Amino acid sequence: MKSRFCTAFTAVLLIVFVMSALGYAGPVRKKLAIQAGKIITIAGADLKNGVILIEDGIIKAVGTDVEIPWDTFVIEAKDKVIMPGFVLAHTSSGLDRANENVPEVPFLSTFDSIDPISSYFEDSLRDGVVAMLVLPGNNTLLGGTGTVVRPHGRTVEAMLIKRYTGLKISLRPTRNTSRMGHMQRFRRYISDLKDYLEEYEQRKADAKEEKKPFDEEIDTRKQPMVDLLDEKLTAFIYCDRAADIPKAIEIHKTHELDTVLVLGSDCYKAVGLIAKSKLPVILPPQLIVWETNEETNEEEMKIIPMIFHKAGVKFAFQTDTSQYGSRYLWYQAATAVKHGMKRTEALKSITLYPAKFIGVDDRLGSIAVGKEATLVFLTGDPLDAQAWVDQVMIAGEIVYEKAKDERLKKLLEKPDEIQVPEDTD
Amino acid sequence: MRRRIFPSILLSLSVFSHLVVAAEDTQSLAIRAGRIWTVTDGVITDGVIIVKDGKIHAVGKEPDVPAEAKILDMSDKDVIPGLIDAHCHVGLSLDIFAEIDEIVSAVTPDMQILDAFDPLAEDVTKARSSGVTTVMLAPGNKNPIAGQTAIVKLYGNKMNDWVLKRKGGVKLSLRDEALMSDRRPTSRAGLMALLREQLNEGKAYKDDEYDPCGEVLKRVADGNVPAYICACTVDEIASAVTLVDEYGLKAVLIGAEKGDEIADIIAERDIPVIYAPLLLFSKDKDLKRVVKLANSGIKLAFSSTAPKTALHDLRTSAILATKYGLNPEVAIKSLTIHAAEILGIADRVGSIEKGKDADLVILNGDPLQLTSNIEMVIINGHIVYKRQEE
Amino acid sequence: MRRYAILLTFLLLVPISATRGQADIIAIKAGKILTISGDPVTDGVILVENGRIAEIGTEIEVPENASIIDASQKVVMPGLVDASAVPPVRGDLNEQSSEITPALRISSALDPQSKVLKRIVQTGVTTLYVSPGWRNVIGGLGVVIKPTGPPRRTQEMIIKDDAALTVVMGLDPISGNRIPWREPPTNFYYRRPTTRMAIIWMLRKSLFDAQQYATSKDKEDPGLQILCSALEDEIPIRLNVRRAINIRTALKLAEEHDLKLILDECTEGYKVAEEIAQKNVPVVLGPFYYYPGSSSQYREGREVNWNNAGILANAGVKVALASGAQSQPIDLLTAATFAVRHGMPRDKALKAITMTPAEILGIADRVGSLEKGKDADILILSGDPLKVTTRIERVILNGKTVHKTD
Amino acid sequence: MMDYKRIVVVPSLLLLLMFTSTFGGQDIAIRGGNILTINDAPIENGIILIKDGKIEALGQDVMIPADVRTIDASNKFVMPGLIDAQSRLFVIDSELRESRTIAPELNIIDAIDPFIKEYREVLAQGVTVIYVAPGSRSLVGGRGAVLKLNGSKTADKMVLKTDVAVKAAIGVSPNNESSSLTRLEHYSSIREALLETKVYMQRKEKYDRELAEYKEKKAEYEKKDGEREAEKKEKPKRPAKFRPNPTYEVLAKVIRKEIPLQIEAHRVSDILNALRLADEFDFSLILDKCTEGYMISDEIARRKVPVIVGPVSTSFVDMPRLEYRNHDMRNAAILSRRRIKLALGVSGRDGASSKFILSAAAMAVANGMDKDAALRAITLTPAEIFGVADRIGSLEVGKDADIVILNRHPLDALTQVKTVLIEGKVVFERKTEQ
Repeated sequence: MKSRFCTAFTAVLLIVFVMSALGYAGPVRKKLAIQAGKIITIAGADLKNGVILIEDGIIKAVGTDVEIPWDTFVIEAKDKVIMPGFVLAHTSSGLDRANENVPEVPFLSTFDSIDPISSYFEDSLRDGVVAMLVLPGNNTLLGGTGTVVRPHGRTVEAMLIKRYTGLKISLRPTRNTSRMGHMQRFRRYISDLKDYLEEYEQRKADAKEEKKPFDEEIDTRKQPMVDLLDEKLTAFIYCDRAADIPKAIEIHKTHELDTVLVLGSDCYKAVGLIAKSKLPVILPPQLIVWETNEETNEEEMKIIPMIFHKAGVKFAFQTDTSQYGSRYLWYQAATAVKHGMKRTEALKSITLYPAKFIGVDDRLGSIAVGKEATLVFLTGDPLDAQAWVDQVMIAGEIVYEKAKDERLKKLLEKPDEIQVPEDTD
Repeated sequence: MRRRIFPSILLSLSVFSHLVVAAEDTQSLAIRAGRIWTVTDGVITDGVIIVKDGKIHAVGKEPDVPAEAKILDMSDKDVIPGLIDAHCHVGLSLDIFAEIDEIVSAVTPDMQILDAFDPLAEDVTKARSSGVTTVMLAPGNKNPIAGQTAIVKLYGNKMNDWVLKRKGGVKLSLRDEALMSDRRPTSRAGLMALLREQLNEGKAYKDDEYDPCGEVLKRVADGNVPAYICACTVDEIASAVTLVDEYGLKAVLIGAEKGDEIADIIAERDIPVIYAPLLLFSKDKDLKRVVKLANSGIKLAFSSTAPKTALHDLRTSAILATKYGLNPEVAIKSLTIHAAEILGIADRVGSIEKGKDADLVILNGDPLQLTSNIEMVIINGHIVYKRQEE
Repeated sequence: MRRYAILLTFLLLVPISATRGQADIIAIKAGKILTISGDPVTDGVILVENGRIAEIGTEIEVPENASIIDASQKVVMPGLVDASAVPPVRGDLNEQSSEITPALRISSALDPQSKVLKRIVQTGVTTLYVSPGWRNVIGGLGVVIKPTGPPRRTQEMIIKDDAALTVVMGLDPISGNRIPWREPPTNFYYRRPTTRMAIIWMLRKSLFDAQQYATSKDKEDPGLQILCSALEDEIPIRLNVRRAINIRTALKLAEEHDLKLILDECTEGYKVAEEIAQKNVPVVLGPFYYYPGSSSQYREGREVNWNNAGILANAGVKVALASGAQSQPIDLLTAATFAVRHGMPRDKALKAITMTPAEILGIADRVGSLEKGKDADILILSGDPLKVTTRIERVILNGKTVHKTD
Repeated sequence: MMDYKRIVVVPSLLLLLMFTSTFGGQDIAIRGGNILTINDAPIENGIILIKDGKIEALGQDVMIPADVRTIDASNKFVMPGLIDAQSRLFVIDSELRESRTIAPELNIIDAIDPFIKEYREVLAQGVTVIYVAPGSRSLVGGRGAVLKLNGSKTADKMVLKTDVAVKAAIGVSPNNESSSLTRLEHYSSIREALLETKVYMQRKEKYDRELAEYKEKKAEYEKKDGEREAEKKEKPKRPAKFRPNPTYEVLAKVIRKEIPLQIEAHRVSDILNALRLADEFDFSLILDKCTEGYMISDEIARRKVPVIVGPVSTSFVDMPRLEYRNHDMRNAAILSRRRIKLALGVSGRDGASSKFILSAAAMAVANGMDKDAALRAITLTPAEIFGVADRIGSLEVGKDADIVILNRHPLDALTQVKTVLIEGKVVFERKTEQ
């Protein structure tokens, strides 16, 4: 009896603590129901006039004929379209510096580098992104491990969804190194690592033999690579050009890694190899590239998502903040749909698939019973440029409202009249 | 004008007086050849060429052979006229690229390339074994208005034997090389503005106040002197054509690598082309371009642009072109008579005809075969090269 | 001379299109026609003859020999007009050797084989304005071209030469200039302007020189001649400005010299929208969308408003949206789509990529809307042009299909 | 017009499909050609029978089985696929820039970009095999590989042989500057590396010995351990771990003559330095470029060193660099007459230049090389030098069916490659006249 009380008490305390850590002062209701005009579930068919029941931030029921219990707080969203929040499978923004200038630094973690007050996160939330894997940049051979965060919270701990996720391997040679030298460096690292592990095991065996205690731990600087080889970490292999694809696949096969390919804009040429390897793929932010046809001398538009879609490859989109439309995940999906991709597949590529690639699909990526209630409320169809993200809900809690977005207001509305001094001459 | 030429003649003469003629000097030659490629009048099999006083005295199956003539028996060999390299930089010193571009000023029409030519240079001697007997020397591409070209032979006793034309024309460059970051012009539009400005000045030039640049520019702008315009890409060639239209220049295109794309426009205006060396290219697409250019009715000459490619590979350019579809007859004419016509020296060289200079090349096979070897080269009736077995 | 050249081009073009045109009359059966100049037409027909629109409307008899393009499920609109496009020019756009280069004609540097042209036509642009670079205070003359077909001579692409004189009041002309500090100036980069005030001083001085020249004319100077025609309003001035303070200066200068002005880029135009409207000065917006907080593309004009186009248009300013000559280009339909997202009225956004730029460039008699007698520059779209998911299926330029998706 | 095109295009596509699916790798007979076998006398009006990608039979009186696809080569010339021994195909120069000077452990395979399309044009000129090596920026630049132009999208599947040779360069200056000091430095740096390798090899040998000893002792110790627990002898100590060094591992192979050292040297002094190194360390040497080799042909001939000569003409290279100052087009002819094993390379401006290999051979002939020797220098000899003569280089029973069919003699300027086979598959067929 007492212990039960104790647990309940600690649970309440914990909730209070977590809530305060999240830094959101608004009331958190245990039981919620959303009456939506349209629900894009991703998991199944779209629902018109559906209801989502939420308890403790977890979806309890979804459907058109769901009964709403009496003690539930109802959110009216009959003029809105509701869908799972967007997931970004690969970004190096929001970091102080994305790349270390030493080529082999697998022991670094973006967790230590994420800048919570970077406007990048604020913008991402505004654009409907609810989870993102922040990885080191593409300029280091073994760049370090990544962190899955939600773009909401004042400290990295508050933003954290999953630590120690994915390790970046970049096959693009660094300056003053040839492509041969770059690959050689990778092989050298692996063989040195294996030597080290062998010696380590030897020492362990020796200690056991001599019945001495053995408390030496694996070098923390090497730990991530060891975990990578043990498939405890996913390798995010960045391929700069198509010629890197066979190498990435070879690395994947020889070391039996859990691999996701991060592609450069040239890699579409190796689509056959990628399709055959059945590896998950993250497309480059630039979805359309131009290629000169050698014979006709014409400029041909290559639509990268279509090339991969036709080959049956499952992929996730990336964004580029410096670009015009491609800073939005929905715009990326809409571009693919424009050129013939199936709508449902395109929507999955910005929700469920990226969630799967970064290992959070048990919580995010679709609207289904048991998943986290992390949703975006849109004023229209997600692929229409005239639709806005009206609200964002993370785990049952509204964290963004367009109506209260002062920054957006400043960006869109006419400023107050400025007093101009009279010209006297 | 004349008083300006005089000192340079003196200078040149002093150089030539040191020239030691190594080759044997004969007054008359009778060359019995297996095949004579007259170029202008078909191929004569088993014919004879009579050379007298450095000129071709007679060509035919059985002309009268003078008693004093030395007989060369080449009855299993082919004889062609000396080849003409319509654009190159031989005899200008080893560190060539310092010698051909006066880059301090962008406009140097009064510079003469002949003033930098060294007839005793090693590469001139070597060049004779290539079968090339006449070359057009030109300044480089780094000045929009680079200077005056010269047409010279690669051998001679006297000054007059060497120089066919002291002032062959003015070379203009529309290449990117003519743009520099710290000299006017820096942009393509600026380059065109500069050329227009200069040509306008040339048109407006009056004789009352002597200006060497102005005088040359006037002759170019009036179309009295050929303008050799170096232009390779389509936009460069299009700009060149614009200038030709606006000012009525007497133009010859140098390079014209992508000229085939607007071949009809070039052909319409009868602008001849001195084509870039084919060995500069490696893609089939580029190697085929010259064929389309020739098929559009444009008069072609080849160039080695030595030392960019070797002078020996002037012939290789023509042979490669035939491999990619150029008519062999056009190929051999482009190496000889067409080049002579473009450079305005067809009265002296370019074919084996009575009265022309005795510039002859003797090969051991078809001139349009890479495997054929040059056995002997005769310039102005002098045997200047003879192949030796090592 | 140049006028004749253009005329000659026309004369050359007409017989070519005429001989070809007689054989083929094209009839486009359209589900919806956005004429831009008038109301949309549903289930209409456009007849194209000799590269021009011969007939447009709902009840039109289609000649028997006409080849028919079936677009009955599609939306048809005029080809887009880009009032400030990426120049199809190789190398440096700026003549760096002097700050004042009015005699520079970008038309003489056009590369007919440029990939830019082949690409831009696939994004629906059928007419574009090309300007010299922005590194000079007075940069030179721009040109309006059509991206016609395979590599031809540039003259054949030009539809209006000497279309405007590029003048820059932004900070670009300063970049690269140096102050002779302790050592004597070694090249032409040691020069004015190195400050904003010097830029405007140089501009004023040039205008003064031109006025002097107009009265005396002792020695012919092509540069000053062009400035004179700008002063006489024969050539409009395309003035690149970003900050509000500069826009005010520009308006004042225009008033002083009675100049015909077009404002370029105009990043902070929204702050002085009324003043611009009052002076009746049209505006060509470059990449109006620029995110504060991301790495800066410009040193100036950081205070961006996403709805710049909407605010200006609502104030009554004639606004054209352009792909942005000097920075990361965007395609025009996307630009209009986002302008509407950020608050620009729909009809004004569509006009801002067709008719308005045509008017600003002075070629509204030929392009910019679907009307009888105008050039047959037509786009066939899979749906509403202002949707991201809509695709351009066919681009017709001068009555010829130049791009088609399958 | 459109329809007409489609009518033509579709069946030809189908045909192409049929070719690749039904005939690919199947048995093929080539009939009626003038077969230049290279290793033997030419066979007039001969027949080649191909089975499973290999040459099954060859001669005038070979029976052609009934169900075999026959290629008619009457009035044509049939010869083995050509080899460019100095190719730059499939590599991008900027990606070969390595800051380290001694880097033999690098492998050119890592720099191969199989997506470069230019190989098709090279293949269309009859080149079926190329040798690519790292550039001359580093003194010891890495290992080269022999590749087949079989259109594969991964480098591994193109490889005929890797670790063919370790590429080194003496006296080649990247900035076209040359002084005797740098030349000396090049030579002594390579020599130093080889000397260090010898020390390394000794150390490794010592370690191996110690390890073996240790294992022996340990086994003994453990045996004793089982017998008498009380009388524990001192436990043997494991020797300190020896870390293999990849740089020296590769150079050790050179010293053990497992991999030849290919040295690029242009001028007489550099060539002599290369020969001196080979004398001192007794490795198998391949001389590359060898521009001034004709001046000291006797020295080279005496040591029986194979040579890869190229470019035949300086026009093939971008700038007439200082190294080519005494370039002579008769170089190949003079060296081949000294019975030096000689291969010709194009050594051109870029990857596509490899297509000029026949032109290069023809130029060598014009400058005095024997016709047969020239053809051998672009087929069998390079195969021998690179150690792949058991697979390619000549038309012999049992070798790969890499075959080129031409309409004229290969050294004729107007010759056109009609058909190219790689391992019995038709990989190129010319439809129209060029």
